[in-house]
Parts: sequence; structure tokens; C-alpha cells
Amino acid sequence: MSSSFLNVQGLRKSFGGHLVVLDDINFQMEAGERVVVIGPSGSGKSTLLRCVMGLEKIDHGRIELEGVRYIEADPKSTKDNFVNIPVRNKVGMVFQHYTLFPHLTVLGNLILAPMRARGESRSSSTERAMQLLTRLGLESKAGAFPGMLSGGQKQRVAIARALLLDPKIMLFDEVTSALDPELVTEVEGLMLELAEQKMSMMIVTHDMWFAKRIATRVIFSADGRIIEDAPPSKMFTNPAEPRTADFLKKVLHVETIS
Amino acid sequence: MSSSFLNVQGLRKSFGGHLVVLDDINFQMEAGERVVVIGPSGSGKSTLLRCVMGLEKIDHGRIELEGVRYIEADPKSTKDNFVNIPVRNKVGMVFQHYTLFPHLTVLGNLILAPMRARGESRSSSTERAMQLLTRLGLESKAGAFPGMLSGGQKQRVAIARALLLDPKIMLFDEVTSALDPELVTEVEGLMLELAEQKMSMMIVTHDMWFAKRIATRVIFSADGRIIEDAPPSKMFTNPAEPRTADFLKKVLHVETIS
Amino acid sequence: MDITAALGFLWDYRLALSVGLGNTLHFTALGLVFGLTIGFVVSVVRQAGHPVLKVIVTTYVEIFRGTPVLIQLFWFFFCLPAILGVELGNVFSTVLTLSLYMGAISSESFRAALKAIGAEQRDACVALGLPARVSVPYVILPQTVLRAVPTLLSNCVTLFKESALVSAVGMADLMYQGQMIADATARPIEILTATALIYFVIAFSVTRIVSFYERGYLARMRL
Amino acid sequence: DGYWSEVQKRGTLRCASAISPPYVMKDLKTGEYGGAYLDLCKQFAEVLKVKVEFVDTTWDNIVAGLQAGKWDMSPALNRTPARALVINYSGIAGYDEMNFAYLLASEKTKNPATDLSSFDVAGMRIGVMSGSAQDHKVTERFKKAQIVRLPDANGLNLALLSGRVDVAGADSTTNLLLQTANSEKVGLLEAHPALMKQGISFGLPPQLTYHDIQVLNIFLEEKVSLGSVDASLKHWSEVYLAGAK
Amino acid sequence: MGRYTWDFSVIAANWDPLMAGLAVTLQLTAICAVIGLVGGFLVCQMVMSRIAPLRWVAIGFIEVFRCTPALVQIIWIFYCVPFFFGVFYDPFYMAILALGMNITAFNAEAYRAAIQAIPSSHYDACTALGLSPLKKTLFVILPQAVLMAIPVLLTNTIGLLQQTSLVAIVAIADLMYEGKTLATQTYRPIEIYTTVAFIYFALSVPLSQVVGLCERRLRSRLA
Ligand SMILES: Nc1ncnc2c1ncn2[C@@H]1O[C@H](COP(=O)(O)OP(=O)(O)OP(=O)(O)O)[C@@H](O)[C@H]1O
Ligand SMILES: Nc1ncnc2c1ncn2[C@@H]1O[C@H](COP(=O)(O)OP(=O)(O)OP(=O)(O)O)[C@@H](O)[C@H]1O
Ligand SMILES: [Mg+2]
Ligand SMILES: [Mg+2]
Repeated sequence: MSSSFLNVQGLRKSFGGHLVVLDDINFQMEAGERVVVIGPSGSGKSTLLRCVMGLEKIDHGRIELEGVRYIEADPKSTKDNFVNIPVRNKVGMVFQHYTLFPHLTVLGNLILAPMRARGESRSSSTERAMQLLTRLGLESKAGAFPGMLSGGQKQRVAIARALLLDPKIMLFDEVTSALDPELVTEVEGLMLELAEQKMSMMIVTHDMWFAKRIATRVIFSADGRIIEDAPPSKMFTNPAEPRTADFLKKVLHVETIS
Repeated sequence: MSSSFLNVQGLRKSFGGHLVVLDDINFQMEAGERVVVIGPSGSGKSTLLRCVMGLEKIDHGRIELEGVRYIEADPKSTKDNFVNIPVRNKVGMVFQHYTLFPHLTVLGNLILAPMRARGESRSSSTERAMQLLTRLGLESKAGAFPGMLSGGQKQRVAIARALLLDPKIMLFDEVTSALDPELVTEVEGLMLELAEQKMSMMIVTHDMWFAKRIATRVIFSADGRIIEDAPPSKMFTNPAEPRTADFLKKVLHVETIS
Repeated sequence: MDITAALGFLWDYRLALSVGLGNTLHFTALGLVFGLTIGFVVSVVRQAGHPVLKVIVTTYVEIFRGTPVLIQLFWFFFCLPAILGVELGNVFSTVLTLSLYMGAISSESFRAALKAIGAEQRDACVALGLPARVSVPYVILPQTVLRAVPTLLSNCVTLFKESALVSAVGMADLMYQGQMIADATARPIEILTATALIYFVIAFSVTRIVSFYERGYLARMRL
Repeated sequence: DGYWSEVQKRGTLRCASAISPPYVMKDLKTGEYGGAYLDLCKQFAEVLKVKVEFVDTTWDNIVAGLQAGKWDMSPALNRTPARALVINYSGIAGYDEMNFAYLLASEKTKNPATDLSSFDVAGMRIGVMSGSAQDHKVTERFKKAQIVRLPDANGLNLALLSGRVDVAGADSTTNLLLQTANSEKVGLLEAHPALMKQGISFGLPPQLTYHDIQVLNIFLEEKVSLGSVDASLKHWSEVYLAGAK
Repeated sequence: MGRYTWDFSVIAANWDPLMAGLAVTLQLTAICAVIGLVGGFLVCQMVMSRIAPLRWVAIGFIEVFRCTPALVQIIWIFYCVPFFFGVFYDPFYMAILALGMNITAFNAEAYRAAIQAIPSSHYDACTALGLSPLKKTLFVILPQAVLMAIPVLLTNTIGLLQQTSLVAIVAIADLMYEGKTLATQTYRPIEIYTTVAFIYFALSVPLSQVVGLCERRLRSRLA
């Protein structure tokens, strides 16, 4: 068990003590896997990712990365979990609403963490950042403020910002759902590129076509539990659970994805 | 020509004099047709619908409903078109962001226009409104304020509000794109119901599956022009124009819709 | 009214008026510096301080927002020194009152700005592994200040205007000088109008700067 | 160590300045302070070998300022027992009587009676300097008239000229100066029997010792007996009238 | 500390004049609040009018009253109006005039902000529903504007309660003036100023609680 790459054990999370959003989640993932989480609105998908990132105080359970426990519920403290910060820093996350810092330029956003948190020199971090921007075709935007970018560009910069910290695993929470339909492709394209490089990922998305293309494994969650966990070929064509089938039908307007 | 149900002739619309958004649009539609307009963001789809509704001052052209010209560019006036208000009032429109009036209840929203603009009595308009709400399964929400409704409920009330004025044609501008995926179905369901009742409609949507299901005709617009105009079976499987194919590929992630 | 005569009359009293304006600006400037500092500290304490401290600073803010500045001035002039049994200079009492008042109103502006920096930004800081020693000075503080600037500037205008009240405790600010000249010469129209104009020109320019900043700078950053 | 040695340590003698010509005046064009009592402040500062500092204030703050330690002396303060309960006084440097100034043109104040009965009617507005000795006396005497308290002598004068008040009850000298400057507009009424005759002296902080007060008294004694206070009053009255022309 | 011995018997002895002053303060506040609510809306309509001169007058009015100290406005009106027109109206009316115009200017801005906050899509929706411009203003724009402006209007009104204290300087017998008078007559400024401050505070705090409540309820309803 603890030899898994990512290992979530007995995770329980409630808001205000009574609204239980995640209820005894047990979940393992190997390096290089790309797990897409689907499920109805409010089913706790975002909360699951946020717990893995260490953004939420959990009620119960523990999370390990590469066999090292880095988050564990601390029943004594009402405010914080036990957190192993160096390990948590190996997890990267990108959010639905481009959370670029609006007062910094694109380059400033990219080099902030390497310089200020990792102690990398300005010249070396700038060099790495510019290389990455060039790969993404965004080198001309290095000096622009986020407010001047399109939504797709913002999300690609946000992904680049996370990548510059060399994460072991990336979490994506509906990174395209606030984008205009044509801008979606450029962001999804970048994620597919990362997939080719065998980046481990957990992805929440409502775009089932994309899910099918990128996932090595799909999880359907509802009411705070994992209802079904299957490879995409199985999940989208022949789901085992009636609730999964029901949900897919609603979201797709078609019976199955061929 | 002028025997068409809706007839848009030589429509030209620019913003600030130089940004030409619609450029010499000629377009006819028969009663009972359901025209879906697709195209890239910024291609002028919303603007076209807004012109037909009479919300924009047009530079050139005219629009007729059932053979009666109701909007015509007035080169002398810089602020207004010529508008035949009684005819324009036969056009109904629903917008992307639920434009229910937040200070009125659901019922108040529904009866506002019949009472204040059409001079119908309170009792008769209330009766019609309640009948419609009952049909939509929303009768329990009559006294609720819009802030207490879900997004899908809001959009259904907005559609009901327009229907209560007995429009000849309904315009829908991306009415589901701000909704959570599961709520989309209830609104699209209502529109399909209207389709069965042979309501004439112009629909802007990014949901190609829905477009395919509801349309009797699909228009692809780009750069302020109508590039392709075809039945859905042709448009989605075998578009004539390379630009259309290109756009559909981007939006669908698959080559064609089967 | 003869304009040249009026201007000549005003010219005779230019010294008195400029001394008054100098004092007004002096009091306002000191009130701003101390008030903004107090305001920022108070807003941080209210956001994340010890519960007892929170009660204290909240009471302080409520008192200074809930009573007229005039009574605050009288109180700090004539009550506090007697209660404490120490000498407090007039300028000290004035600046103390204005600072505490400014602190109370600007703490609200800072608080709103801190709130407006959504939880999303804080989450992003965690996701990037930024410790507090990095996220506070490089992410939270600059955004708070940028966002708070418009309301803080209008608070500055408010303080500048409220500072006219110090004339009531005999501080020789612009208002006091204007009133003195009006009283002594029995020609209130010229002098009070001129006084009002001086206040107007300064306050109006600052409000223009505020809207320029909001429209230009803030809009560009889409803060 | 007495109070004055503390003043000497500080190096400045702080004197309250609330305008009341010809006792306390300020030339607004130049910012120079003047007036008969401020001259005395300057001379006393010379005795102590310190600089003099005039602190602008208004009449209603003049006692509170002494209580709060805002200044070392309040010049030209009428002596009343009520005040003497809370602050100290120097010896008498002059006498103060009050009279009433009114607008000649006003119907309300035509042919006023010297016993003040025609002023003490409902609807009459009697202006006084807020917190002054005249304020206290007028408040005692007038029961029907409305009393309007203005912050200083100039404000009171302006209130009378602008019609804000019908009658101004003030120090006789101040009113005389007002009347002289506006002889065609303003009339004066002396009350019989007199409403008050009070000594004027320096108000001093409550914590002064007998010895401290003696220092100032001995200084004043000489100035008064040599007639230099009277000469100074005459001089400043002329200055005031010249300015009002 | 503690050198001073408090003696609140002076408050009991002078309770009546204090209450008489409070009555004047409340009257002034109530009358000017009504003037401000109605006048503010009218001036706001003028600002948004199509007729340019009306607009200019209204904007000028607002800017003058927003950019000069209220004290200057009051003193200007008290001293200059009689000199211009040769009449002195009852000082109470002059005070109402000065304070009323001040709050009118601030409320006009509150209304304007509220109207501008109504999304343009609501105007489109009215056209799509066939509502005439008059019906649109009456049934859609006005009610929303008033609802949305309520918190700011209430805040302005609390500010007005505190502003009324300024009339003490021109000798209107309000709470502040009575306090000042008593302080100089009884030589117990500490007890009196503290009590007066407390009365203002006790009036403001419940009012600001009401504002907070209103704001929360409106926000949840208009969400
Ligand atoms: N900070 C919070 N406080 C209280 N309840 C919360 C909070 N965050 C989330 N919730 C609740 O937890 C539940 C799960 O929320 P979550 O955002 O994880 O759902 P989701 O699956 O991501 O939904 P969506 O698809 O709409 O993003 C919801 O009922 C939500 O209302
Ligand atoms: N009020 C306006 N003023 C200036 N330009 C405008 C205005 N409204 C729209 N435009 C511009 O007109 C063009 C067409 O806009 P329109 O909203 O019609 O596009 P659309 O096809 O509906 O796009 P989307 O799919 O994003 O809704 C865009 O370039 C837009 O920026
Ligand atoms: Mg979510
Ligand atoms: Mg659109």
C-alpha cells in the first residue's frame, strides 16, 4: 500500500462539522497515471484536490507521496493538519479561475516562487522561465500583466508557473471551464503535452471528450464517495454503476462516447 | 423575398464607426424554422440577435417580420433606428445571464410586462403566469425571489417570462453557457418542448450536440459574415467550407458528430 | 462686488491665509502618516489577532466612527490631559485626534481590501509553496495597498476636510484664519469664499487623481 | 522650585490668545500679536528671561485650557468666584464693566430701557462671548430672551452687524470700539443698575502656589501703579480704530 | 492616572439642557435626512439627465459640497447669506439649509452609484419585454436603485447625525453646543464632554448595526 506513488487513506472532510463532503476516501495512484475525477456539481471533486494539495483542514485520514506521509489529520489542533511542507511542495496545482497575481508581470509570476521560496538566483530562474515561455509560444508576453492576457494564455502561464517548481504531480481543477470554447484547445493541448512526458496528474473536468483523451483512469464521485473507478474505455462505454450511467447520460446528451 | 417570416436585409453594424461586426448580412427564415447560429467568439452572433431584437443602432439595412418592416437604419439619427414598436414586441429574447429583476418575485417578473406594457389585468396575467409555472413544475417558486433559485430555474423563468407575451419568434443567446452541466438539460429540455410546438427560434449556442438536436438549419458565421448555411445533418458531418470544418474540429475534439 | 478690490483685499491677508493653509496641510499630513499606520495595524489585528486584542481595536474603531470629530477634539484637548495629569501640547492633541480618527476610518478600507483579495490568491500561495514570509510581503501586501489606494485617497480628502474642525479648539488652521479675518474685518464674503475655494481646489484635485488612478491603473491590472 | 522656574527651564512662557480688543489683539496681515494684556505677557516673559509664545484659542476654551495645562496664563480674564474655585488668579490689573450694543436701525431694539427690561423679552437674541464673564452675568439676568453664545469678540461683532443677534452684551471697551467704528449703525446702552463690575487679571493654572502668584502680582503692581497699563490700553484702542476704518 | 476625581453629579444637575440640546440634534438630523433622501434622488436624476445645463449644475453642486469642509459650508451660509440678501433667517433654518444641501450632495452620489450598478442587460431585458422608457424607470430601475442604495444612504445618515454637531460653532443650541456651554459654565469639561460623546455614540452604534443588517439582507436577496 504505502509503496504507491500517491496514497490517500481514510480521508474525511466536513464543513462546519456537519456537512460531510468527503467520507472515508481511500485511493491510490501510481507514478505516471493520469486520473480524471468526474461527478455532479457539489460532489466534492474540488475538495478532494484541495485536500491533496493541503489547502483544507481534514477531519480524519492521511495522505502520502512516494511513501512519505505529508498530511495527516491532527485531532488536537482545530486549525491545522500535520503537514510535511517539503513533501507538499512537490505537489503543484492549477485552479479554475486563473490565480495569477495581478500586480506582477508574467515573468514576475513565474519567478516569484523559485526566487523567494526556493532561493534560486534571479538570473537562473529567469532563464528557466523564459525557456518555458518560449516553448509555450508566450515569450513575447513575459513583460505583460495578467490583465492583458486572454483566458487561455492566463491558464497556460498558471500551468507554467506550477511546472517551474518541478512538481512530482500536478492537480488541475476545471482549468478550462471558465474559458471561451476555442481557447479551451490551447490549454488542453498543453496538458496533453505534459501527459506525453508522463507527468502524474489528477484532473477535474466537465469535458468528457477531453477526459477520455487524457485519462489513464477515471473516477466517478458522488455524495462524498468514490462510486466507480475504471479505465476510460470502460467508464464511458460501459459503466458498472447505474448512477454513473445516469450522470454520463445527462452530461453528454448521448448514450456513450464512441 | 418580403414574403419570408423574418427577413434581414443588408444589415451592417459597427461599433465606434470602425469595428465592423456585421457586414451586409442577408438572411431569411420561415415560420417554424429553428436556426442555430454558431461561430467563433467575437464573430458577431450575439450582435446579430441583438439587432433582430432592436437593441442595437444599426448602420445600414432593414429587418422585417411577417412582411412588415420593423427596424430600419436611419442615417439621419445618430442614436436610434426607425422602430415599429408593436411589431418588435412580437419578438422575445432570453439572455445568457439570467436577467430576472432581482427585486421582484418570480410571479412579479412574469406579470410585469403583461400588466405594465400590455395593460392586462392583474388577475388575468397572474392566472396565465401560474398556469405556465405549473406546466414548468415551478408553481411552488412563484413567491420566491430570483436570488433563491438555481441557475436552471432562473433561465426557465426567464423563458416563461418571454413566452407570456406570446412572441412570434424567440431569440436565445447562449442561455445555458453559464449553467452547471447538469442544469443545462432542464433548460434545453424546455427549449426542445417549444420546438415541438413549432415555435420559431434563433439560437446561439456553443453546445453542438444540442445544436444538432434542435436545429432545422445551422448558420456558421465568422468575421461578421455568414460563411455557411446548411441543415444540421450536412453542417456537422460534411461542411462545405474549410473554415467551418476547422471551427467544428476545434470545438468538438472529434472530426464529426455521428 | 468689485473683483479687483476683493482680490486686493485678499492679497493683504495672503500671509495669514498661507500660514493657515500651511498649518492645515501640516496637521493633515501628520494625521495621514500616523493614521494610515494605525489603520493598517488595526485591520491586520482585526483579521487575525488575539480575541482580546480584536475586541479592543474593534471598540476603538466603533468609538471613533460613532462620535463627531468635534467632540473627539474637545475631549483630547481638555479632558485627556487633565485625566492623565500630563501636559499635552496643542499640536500634539490635534495630531493625536486626527490620527486616531484617520486610523479608524482607514482600517475599514484596509479591511475591505484584505477581504477582496480572495481566498483564491492565498490558495495559490500555498500551492506554490510560498511561506508567509514570502506571500505576505510579495503577494498580499502589494495587492492590499493597490486595492486600498482609492478609498484611502478619499479618506485623505475626508481627513483634510475634517481638519477644518481644529479651528473650533483654536488651532490656527486655514479655517480659523479665514474666520478670524472675516470677523475682524466684517467682510466675510471675500474671505470665506476664498477659504472655501482653497479647500475645494485641493480636495477636488485629489478626487480627480483618485478616479484617474481607478480608471487607468487599476483597470489595466483588472485587480 | 516654583512654577516659574519650570517655565524658565522650558524657555517659553505660553500665553493664551483669544481675541478681545483692545486687551488681546492680533494683526492678521502680519501675524503680530498685540493688545494691552499681551504687552504685559511680553514684559513678564522678559522678567523671567524666557521667550513668549502666544497660543491661539477661543474664549470658551480659556479656562479649560488652564485646567488642561495648555498654557501658563490666560490674559484679560474676569475674576469670578466660580472660576476661582477651579483656577488661580493674579491680582487685579484693571476693571471691566459691561454694556450692550444694538443696531440703531432695528425695530426690536428701539429706545431700550436702561433697566434692560425691554431686552428681556421673548424673541430677543442677546449675543455674548461664550464662556466669558458677560456670558455668566447675562445668563443670570435674562430669563425670557434667547442667549446666543459666540466664540470670540470679533464673531460677536460680526453677529451683531449681520443681524444674527439683536443685542451684543460685552466688555464696555470692546463695545465702545465697535460703536466708534460703526457709529451710524450701532448704539450703546449702559445698564442701571450696573450688571457687573469685575476685576480683570491673569488666569493661572490651578497648581500654582501662593509664592508663584506673588511673583506675578508684584510685577503687575508696579505696571498698574505707574499707569503703563492705561497707556497701553489707549494705544491699542487707537490701533484698533485705525484698522477698522 | 487617577489623579482626577470624577464627579458626574454635574450631569444630573444639567440633564434638562442636555436633553433639550439632544432634541435639537435629533430634529436637525431627521429633517435633513428627509431632505437628503428626496433631494439626493432629484439631483441624481439631474446628473443623469439628457439636458446638458441641468447636468452641469447638478455636478457642480455635488462637487462643491463634496470637496469643501462641512464647517466651511455652514459658516459660509451663516455669514455670507445675510450679507448677500440683507436678511437673517431663523438660524435653525439656516442650519437645515446648510446640512441639508451637504447630505443631498452625498446621497446623490449614492443613488448614482446604485443606478450605475444595475447591469445593462436589465435595460435590454426591458426592451425585449416591450416596456416603455417610463415604465422601465418606474418599475425596474427605480426600485432596484433605491434598494441597492439603502446601505450607503443609511451610512450617510449616521454621518449626518455626527455632522449636526458642527452647528454648535454657529451657536445653534444642539447637543454639542449645550455641552460646550455647560463645560464652560460648570468648569467640569471632562464629565460633560465624555457624556456628550457617549450620547452620540449610543445613538450611532444601534444605527450602524441596522445598516449592517440591511446590507446583509439586501445582499442575500439581490444576489
Ligand atoms: N468553504 C466551504 N464552506 C462550506 N461548504 C463548502 C465549502 N467549500 C465547498 N463546500 C461545499 O462542499 C460541497 C462540495 O464542494 P466542491 O466544490 O468540492 O464540489 P465540486 O464537486 O467541485 O463541484 P463543482 O463541480 O460545482 O465544482 C458542496 O456542497 C459545497 O457547497
Ligand atoms: N457594446 C460594444 N461596444 C464595442 N464593441 C462591442 C460591443 N459589443 C460587442 N462588441 C464587439 O463586437 C464583436 C462581436 O461581439 P459579439 O458579442 O456579437 O460576439 P459573439 O459572436 O456573440 O461572441 P461570443 O461567442 O463570445 O458571445 C466583438 O469583437 C466585440 O468585442
Ligand atoms: Mg469544483
Ligand atoms: Mg455572444
